Amino acid sequence: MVLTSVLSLLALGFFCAVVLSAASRVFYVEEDPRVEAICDALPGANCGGCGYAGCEAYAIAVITDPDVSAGLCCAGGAEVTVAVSELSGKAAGGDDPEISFRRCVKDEGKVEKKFGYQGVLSCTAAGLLEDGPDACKYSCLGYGDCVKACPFDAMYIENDLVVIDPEKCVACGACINVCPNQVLEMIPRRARVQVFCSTKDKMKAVMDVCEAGCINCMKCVKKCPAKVISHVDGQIRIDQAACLAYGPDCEEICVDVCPRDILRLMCPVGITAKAQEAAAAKKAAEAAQAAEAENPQPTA
Amino acid sequence: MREILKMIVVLTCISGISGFALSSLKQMTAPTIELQLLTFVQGPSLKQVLPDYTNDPVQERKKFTNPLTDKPVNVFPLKVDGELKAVAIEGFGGGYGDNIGVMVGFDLEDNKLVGIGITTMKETPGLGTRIAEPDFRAQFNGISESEAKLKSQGGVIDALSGATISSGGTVAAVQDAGKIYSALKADILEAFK
Amino acid sequence: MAMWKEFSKGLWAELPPFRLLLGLCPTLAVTTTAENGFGMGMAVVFVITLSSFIVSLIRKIIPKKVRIACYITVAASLVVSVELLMQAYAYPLYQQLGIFVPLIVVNCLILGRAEAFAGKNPVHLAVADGLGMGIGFTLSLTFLGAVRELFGTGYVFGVEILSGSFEPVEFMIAAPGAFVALGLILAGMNYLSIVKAKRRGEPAPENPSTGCHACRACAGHK
Amino acid sequence: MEYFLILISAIFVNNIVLAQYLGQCPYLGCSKEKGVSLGMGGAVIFVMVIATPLTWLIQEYVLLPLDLGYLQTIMFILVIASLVQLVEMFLKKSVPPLYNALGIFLPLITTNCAVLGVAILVQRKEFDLGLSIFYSFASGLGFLLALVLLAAIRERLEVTHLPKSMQGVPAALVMAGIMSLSFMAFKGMIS
Repeated sequence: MVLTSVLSLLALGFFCAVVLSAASRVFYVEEDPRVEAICDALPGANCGGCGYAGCEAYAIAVITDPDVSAGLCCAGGAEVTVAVSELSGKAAGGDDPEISFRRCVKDEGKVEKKFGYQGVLSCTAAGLLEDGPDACKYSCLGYGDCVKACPFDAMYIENDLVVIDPEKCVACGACINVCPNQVLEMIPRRARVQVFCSTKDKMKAVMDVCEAGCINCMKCVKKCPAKVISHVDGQIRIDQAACLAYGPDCEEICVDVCPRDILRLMCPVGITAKAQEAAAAKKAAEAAQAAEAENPQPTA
Repeated sequence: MREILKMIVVLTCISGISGFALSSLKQMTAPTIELQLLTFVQGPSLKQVLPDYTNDPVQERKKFTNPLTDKPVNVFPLKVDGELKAVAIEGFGGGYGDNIGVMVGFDLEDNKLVGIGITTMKETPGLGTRIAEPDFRAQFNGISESEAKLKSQGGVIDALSGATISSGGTVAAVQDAGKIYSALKADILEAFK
Repeated sequence: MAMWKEFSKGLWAELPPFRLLLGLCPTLAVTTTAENGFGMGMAVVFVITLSSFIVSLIRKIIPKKVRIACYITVAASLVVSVELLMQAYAYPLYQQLGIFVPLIVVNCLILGRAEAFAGKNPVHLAVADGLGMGIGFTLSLTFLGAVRELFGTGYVFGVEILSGSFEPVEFMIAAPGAFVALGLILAGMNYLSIVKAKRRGEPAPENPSTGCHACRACAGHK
Repeated sequence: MEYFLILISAIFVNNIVLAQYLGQCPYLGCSKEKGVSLGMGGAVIFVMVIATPLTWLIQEYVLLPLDLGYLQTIMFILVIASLVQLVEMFLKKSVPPLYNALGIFLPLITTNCAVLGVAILVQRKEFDLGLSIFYSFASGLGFLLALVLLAAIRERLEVTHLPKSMQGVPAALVMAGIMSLSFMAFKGMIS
């Protein structure tokens, strides 16, 4: 009794192990050694948080698909991101972190509602009806399709507009394509200037519906000394990489020439130039105070 | 190669150890398990077959080999004050859910049914489960095996309305037990006399 | 302290069937009465604690490629032990739980804890984690069983609670009742977290139940 | 006729998910999109149809002759786990298109209790080999049906107004309950 069960289990265990190890030889598939290295770097929990079927699937995707970011592993956090980006040779998350950016300020532009929308609470559904309930058909609809798509809880809706939490956004890009109006764009976190409107309408049509809409006047396109601003597909587009490469020599002339304050200084994302100046001034004052405290005036 | 060897050795060892542990445990628990099985599956149904028996039929059971299937079958003697009243045998019939197990008591004198008790069933609660109720079971008391069929089949048993299948399963189980009884009757008489 | 932390997370923050949505099959199947839920839970406590213990003990000698097979062998041996012990000492319960006793082995809770925790942590933490998760699982199952039993029959643990004019809702102990009861309990837990967050003045948390972790993989796959 | 009855019974009357509560984790986890649910259902059928006859043979020719019935659980799960891994490797090497369609779901299937559940169920029902294979196929179909139906419902639920605390899994569970209720209607079909 004891003997038969020990022997039969022993045999089965042995058989399984032999078959498996033989199979791992016979059916060996040439794999990129980097895949295994990345697998080792990943936590190995197969949690699926990255959107792939497991750590191995994600490792393969990172190696083979140049568009897949190295920073998708939310379980591993920053350490893993660094390791993965090194192993996969991707800068993502390392050199030039990006962030999702909403190209719409319909609240500042006082965009009116064409009609009260009562349908299913989804931007896609709302957008299908008469180009959406907003008077501008390129606005952020605010029903949060991107919020649902965000795997990192980095987005939320405030006053009918989506807000991106810069601390949580890892630039995975999940939100970009779900927006029916293509309001979201991925930009470098250290981008200096960005267009705050995504309209493709002509001058008059924009002026009628929004006070903060881009009228596509082309002043910025013409004035940019680095020629990094272009008019593509009916909207203004800044080649951020080229803009950053050119550096601050242009003194952001595009921001100055914009008649409607559509192009704004970013630095860093979410803080306008003025606020930044104020912060810098405050810092300088604090430094001065500290210096004073350390070296008290002998006369005092 | 080294790694593969390690894989094989580790997995084999773990399986072997678990096999050893489990078989030891099995041997330790085997007698208790059999007793529990009989007490909890067949025990309660014996009470339904003949409510006033005074012996311990589970302890006094005898094992026979069913000549029809070559599987072992338990026969329980039911005694009142030391006198053998009946023997109980379990039969099975296809019910609505799974097989219905029915314990059937046979009077050794005239081969009539003493009563039946349900051992296992997975019938629809409230419908099929009514086969376990005394009203339905009482129909089997004191009839002969050939009468223990549904009325539609030429017997005397009224099917439960809404639970024809469960009723049919019970009857089939009784017939099954009857076959075993007829086949084993000589041996049973021998063993319990 | 560390042990207490690992132990207690299973009791509320990561309460297995409700929060993590792991091990749903037994959760739904055997909770027709509080007693069955409790019995199933105890069997799981036994298996998960010992499997965490053993896996953690031998984690260093297990080759990576066959680790899943090893974990399963360990868990399966324990499950067979439970089967045998249950048959010997709690036969009525064994009958009630039926096929779900052998199925403990594929309860994602057990493999999940072995893979995610016990395979990487020292023995005392692994045991604390397993015990906590197991007890959390037991509590949830007992609770769900009690709710279903109460509304389905008017009894809890075989003691009559609702009587008189109460008409048992047999729906609750049939298959659909399990789904609905669990769904409503989850909704209730979400509601509580939302109310709590509101009281603290925080934004309402996103729906905490995101689906079985092991399977979230397919949910988000492109 | 028997085969037809088993087919109807396994798909509708005793649906493996809705009436027998097996395979709940993938049922709720993989039912967010129709495409995913089809892939998962397909993978389950595939593995079930291979695993059930294999375990049947083990039961018939190893466990029963040696009187080792109590080792059923451990033997079956070892075989299933190894089989799943083997199938994964085989598909990856030999049938890449199939691997791409089903492969990503294979690791999740080891812990899908429906596979082990069916392997044990056919033993408890004492089916013969042919019937076992057929039953496992039919059960797999039932799983696929339940999964795809729930996925279709959940895709619609995504865009409806629901109380915040009901959104997501709670609503899906209640839907599953209603589905299970409607599948109960099939109970009268088979006598």
